[in-house]
Amino acid sequence: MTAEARPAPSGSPLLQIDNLVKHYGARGGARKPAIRAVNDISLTLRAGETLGLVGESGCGKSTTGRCIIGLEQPTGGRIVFDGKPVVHGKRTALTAMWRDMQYVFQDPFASLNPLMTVFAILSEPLRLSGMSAAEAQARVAELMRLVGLAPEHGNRFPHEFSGGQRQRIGIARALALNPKLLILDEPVSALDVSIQAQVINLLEDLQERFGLAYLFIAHDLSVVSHICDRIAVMYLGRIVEIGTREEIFEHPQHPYTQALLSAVPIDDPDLRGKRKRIVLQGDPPSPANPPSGCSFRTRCWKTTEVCAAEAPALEPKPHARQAVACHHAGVLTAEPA
Amino acid sequence: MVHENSGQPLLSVEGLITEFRSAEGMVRAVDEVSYQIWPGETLAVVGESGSGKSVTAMSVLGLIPRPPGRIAGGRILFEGRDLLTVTPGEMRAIRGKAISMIFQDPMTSLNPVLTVGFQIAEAMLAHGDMGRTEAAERAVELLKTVGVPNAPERYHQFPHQFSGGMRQRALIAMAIANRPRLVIADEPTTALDVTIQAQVFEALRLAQAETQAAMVLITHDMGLVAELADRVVVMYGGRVVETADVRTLFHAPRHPYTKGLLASLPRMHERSERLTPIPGAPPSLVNRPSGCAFHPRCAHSAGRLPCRTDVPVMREIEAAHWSACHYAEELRQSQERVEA
Amino acid sequence: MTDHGIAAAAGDREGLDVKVRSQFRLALGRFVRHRVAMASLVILAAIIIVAFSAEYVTPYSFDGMNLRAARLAPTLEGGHLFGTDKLGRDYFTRVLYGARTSIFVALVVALLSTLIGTLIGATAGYFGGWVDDLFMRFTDLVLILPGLALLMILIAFIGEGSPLQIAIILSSLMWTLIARVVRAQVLSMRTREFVEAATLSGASPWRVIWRHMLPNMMGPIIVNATLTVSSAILIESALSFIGFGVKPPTPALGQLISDGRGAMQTQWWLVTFPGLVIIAICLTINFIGDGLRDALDARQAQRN
Amino acid sequence: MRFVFQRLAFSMAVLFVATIIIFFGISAIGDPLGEIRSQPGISQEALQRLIDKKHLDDPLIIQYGYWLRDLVFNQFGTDLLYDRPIWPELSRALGTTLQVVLAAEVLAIVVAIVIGTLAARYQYSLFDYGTTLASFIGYAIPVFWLALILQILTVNFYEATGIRIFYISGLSSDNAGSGFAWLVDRIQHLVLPVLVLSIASIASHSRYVRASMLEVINSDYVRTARAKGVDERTVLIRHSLRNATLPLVTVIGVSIGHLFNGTILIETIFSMPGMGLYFFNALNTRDTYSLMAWLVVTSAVMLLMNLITDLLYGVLDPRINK
Repeated sequence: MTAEARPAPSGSPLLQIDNLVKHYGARGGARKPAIRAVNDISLTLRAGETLGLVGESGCGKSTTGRCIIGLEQPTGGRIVFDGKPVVHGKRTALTAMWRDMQYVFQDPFASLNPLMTVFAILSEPLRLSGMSAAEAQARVAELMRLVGLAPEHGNRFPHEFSGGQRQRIGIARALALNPKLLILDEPVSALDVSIQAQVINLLEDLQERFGLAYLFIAHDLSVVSHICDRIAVMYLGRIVEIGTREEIFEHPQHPYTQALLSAVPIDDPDLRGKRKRIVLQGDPPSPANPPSGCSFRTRCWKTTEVCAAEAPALEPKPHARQAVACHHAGVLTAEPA
Repeated sequence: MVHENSGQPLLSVEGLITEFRSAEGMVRAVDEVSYQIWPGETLAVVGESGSGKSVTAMSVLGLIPRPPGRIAGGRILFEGRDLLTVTPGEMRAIRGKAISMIFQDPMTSLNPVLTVGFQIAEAMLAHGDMGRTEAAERAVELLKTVGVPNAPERYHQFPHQFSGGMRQRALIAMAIANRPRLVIADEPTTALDVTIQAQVFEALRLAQAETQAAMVLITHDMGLVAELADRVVVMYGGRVVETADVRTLFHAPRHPYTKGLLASLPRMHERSERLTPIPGAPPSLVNRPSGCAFHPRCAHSAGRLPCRTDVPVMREIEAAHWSACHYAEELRQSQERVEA
Repeated sequence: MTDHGIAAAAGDREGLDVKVRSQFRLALGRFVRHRVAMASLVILAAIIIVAFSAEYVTPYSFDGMNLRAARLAPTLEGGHLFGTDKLGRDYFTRVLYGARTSIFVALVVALLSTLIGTLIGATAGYFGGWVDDLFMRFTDLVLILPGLALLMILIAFIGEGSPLQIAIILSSLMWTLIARVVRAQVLSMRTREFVEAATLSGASPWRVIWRHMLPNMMGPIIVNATLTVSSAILIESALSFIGFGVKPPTPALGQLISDGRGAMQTQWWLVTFPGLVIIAICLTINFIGDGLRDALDARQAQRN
Repeated sequence: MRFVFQRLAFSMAVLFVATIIIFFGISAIGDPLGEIRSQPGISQEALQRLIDKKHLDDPLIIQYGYWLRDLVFNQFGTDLLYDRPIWPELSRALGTTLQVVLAAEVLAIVVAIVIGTLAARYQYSLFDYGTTLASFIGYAIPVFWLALILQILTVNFYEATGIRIFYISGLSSDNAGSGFAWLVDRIQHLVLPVLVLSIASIASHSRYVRASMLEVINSDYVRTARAKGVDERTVLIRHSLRNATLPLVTVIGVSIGHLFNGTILIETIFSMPGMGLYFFNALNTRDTYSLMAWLVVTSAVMLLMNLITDLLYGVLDPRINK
């Protein structure tokens, strides 16, 4: 199954995010500077599409996902889902939205209540949505089959399942009410490598079958390149580059994207020493104290004066189709200093 | 082949058995594991969680907590001497001097109340070769070697003032302080971000170049193996299932687990096609399947009795390529078909 | 979807020999294996049964005087196991009735403070805001003013009372321990993924607390309730020792020790036995609490 | 420093609110003069003098105002019944109690570190099991009972042998002498109360040290130390001891609070003229003004102790930003 075979995305976006901002500890009078976890992010996601959100730890990708679904209250910005603006802080409105937008958590050992059976876990959203006990029972069996678990195991507790099976349960719970959008927060990074492919395949099958849209949050670029149609690269709370998989992986324009891609070890010993490797200097700055101008300039080999003076806008460049937030965007030519 | 694997191996693990006491009784984490490493080479030990790769390394340095752990059998020959029979004092003299170790989690592997510099210098002081000032000077040099900027100031700082990548560099500096002949790196970059991982690889490469030490690289990341290793040992369920040099292993694996693992990995620059997962989950230590531990997940075993009843032994399928599969010969064909 | 069938089959194979066991059964198994805790449970049960059926256990009444049998030392065959006091009252009987009072007070305190503490701790932890502020400030107050002194002031000005009244007064301060434990648990559990998942499933805050959080913190609650029993016994006996406990003539262990103090040089048993009974009760309870802690430890109950 | 100042200011506010609650509480519940009225032969004029002196006819809020004025400007003013100045006696009592409490806490810390460290180092040994059992018993013993038992044993020993090792009451002998002899006499008086008072703290502190020591011994950084060839003695002393005992600092404040509780019992039993006995007497005579003074001083000491331990922790742990 290739990306082309997927239902063609069309019409108005399912999810639209404008200028999302999330600052922590920003209350007045505090001595500590606010942590700027998410800084002015705009995204759109069409029905049936998979958008990857990649970046290193602390770049704000999970916070973005949590703000969208309402687990965190954004500091600013606007989120429109399925034609309706998302009103944070109003439980009834959020509950209604959660029928159509669900979340899959990273850690399958922490995301299931250890004292509830699988049946109880899966039937909770059904019963709370007003479904009768008999209907719920049938639906739970259906859900378990859907994710490749035997319905007879519904009376078992989470600790009796392996990590991969638990993640299937988490996916089944998210699917319970037939959502349109799943936010997948590092759904495979806590799993053993030989299990990851099972879960990735399952996610692809489900998407094909139900026309789901995915917001796929991850740090593992190979997984992202496999499953995503479009990819947004985040650095220090901002999107630095956004485009299709081909654009990002074959023709990266932002120095950070280039560095990120080149840092991934390739599992082919024949390529050893033949690839250009960019080793960035230093660590990412603290989101509590980001540098002026372009936030990547402290580690970038292309930095000039303009980078410190002016934050680059995320916009399409003449020579590339994707949007890049860099004053010196361009394909990687020379070996970085 | 990078190395002529002749002459005496630097380290030879032979039939090592390490067990842990648990609520369910004695659990065998390492089950008759054998591998060799020759001077100067980089040997990758690959496996998933619970495969016994880390426990083997901890056994080498005598760092298995006892109780609940114990080494129930085998030999660990280092330069001809069995490390399982040396006195605690002799073991201490070897640790950090001839063999040193880099651990997985840089955030917790440094003592929070001692300065980083002192902790590096201590590695030298513990072996009594030099005085305090000399050790301190060399510690600063080592910090420079592994790429820590402002090393003289950094010497006096505490671990919490270091980022994760910097801490891992400090741990590398500590490991090479006494110019060991063998460095064991246990998932040295797993806890770090990709761009920081790349920095730490560089530090590791420089460190190895500086000391000419042999390295055991324990990891689950096949990409890292492809980039760094000379030879590879694949572990599954507490046993070694395949050993080969790195190219042979990637291009012509002779064990269904290795083959399945390589096939299941998503690849960055390839067109996205359906992944080929290994079904099931890795075995728990408590409930290891009979016969070949991999047989419940193995496409090749389907219905074959020996897989369920007999534990396969390591066989040399071709020169310097060992596999523990009853049907290793069949894999060659299928591999060629894929390549064709 | 054929490949799902394969995955399901693999799942089956893996789970074949796993018995369905709930967390509660696992915990019970661990507790029963804890030998010291089991022995303590038996001893404590024996003490409680004997104390609460004192009427049938001893032939003497609590205040039956017999001046001819005054100041008798303890003997096994003489019928006065713990001797007699200066009025010839059987001391074993008096200690039994005293223990009954102490245990009653302690159990009520544990029950009340667990209820109040859980309610306040869960509310403060989940909703934060002014409930949390109020609770935290009250806790600060109890921490900077010695609790025993506060209790004495309360009792002095409200007046000595029945065991139930004393229990209520003790509970008015002792709920803070459980409340702190519950609050901390709720705070840490609020960001646990399964709790967030429950919220996303449409569960109301009340349902999240009641169905998802509380069952998962029963371990610490039960352990601390157990420990509250033993500290309540110690505090109650200390209060009645210095004359701020239950109102005489209701017997209490601390009161017996206090009364026996004047003659302790010659009649050692008057001080010794009530004290040993207090120790026996508290020691067994603490061992049980320790066993429960091991049995309910979530870290052990997780994987495997 | 700013942090310290904020803490201090906040604690003062808590204390201020506490005094209001307690003053109103006590005054509302009981008749402050009840004790005196019940005394036979008390004249109406004497009673009226007391009422005038303490403004007992005025509304409570005014009374509280006068009390506050006395607190700030007159060192707590005078007590209710006998019109004696409060501060001289209270400060003497505080001195006595601080000796006992601090001695008990220091003893508890030292003993606990030794026991806890050895028990963790030799986990599952006879010593470990023995000290664990002992600490469980330590938790379960009522302090007042232990005090009485030790008194019985001391007296019996004295009667049997004629040798006086410890005294069972008071703070000093009348003929204590001076210099070294005075010190020995003081120690002979202090040993029993300090020992009794510290039992529970020894028990809880040693469990605490053992637990954190076990955690440290199994930590990654101790493994790192071993892996570089550091010998076991250095591992224990340099790499474990400080890390394991550091958290103990955080519980000292609360622990001292418990010890103050204990002094109410201990000082009554050992007839020591300290804060505990002072409180006991004030409460028994229902002397609101002595009680309030006691509460303020005790809380102030408690706040100070907590502050000191916080600062101490900041000094000892390099992770705390200064």
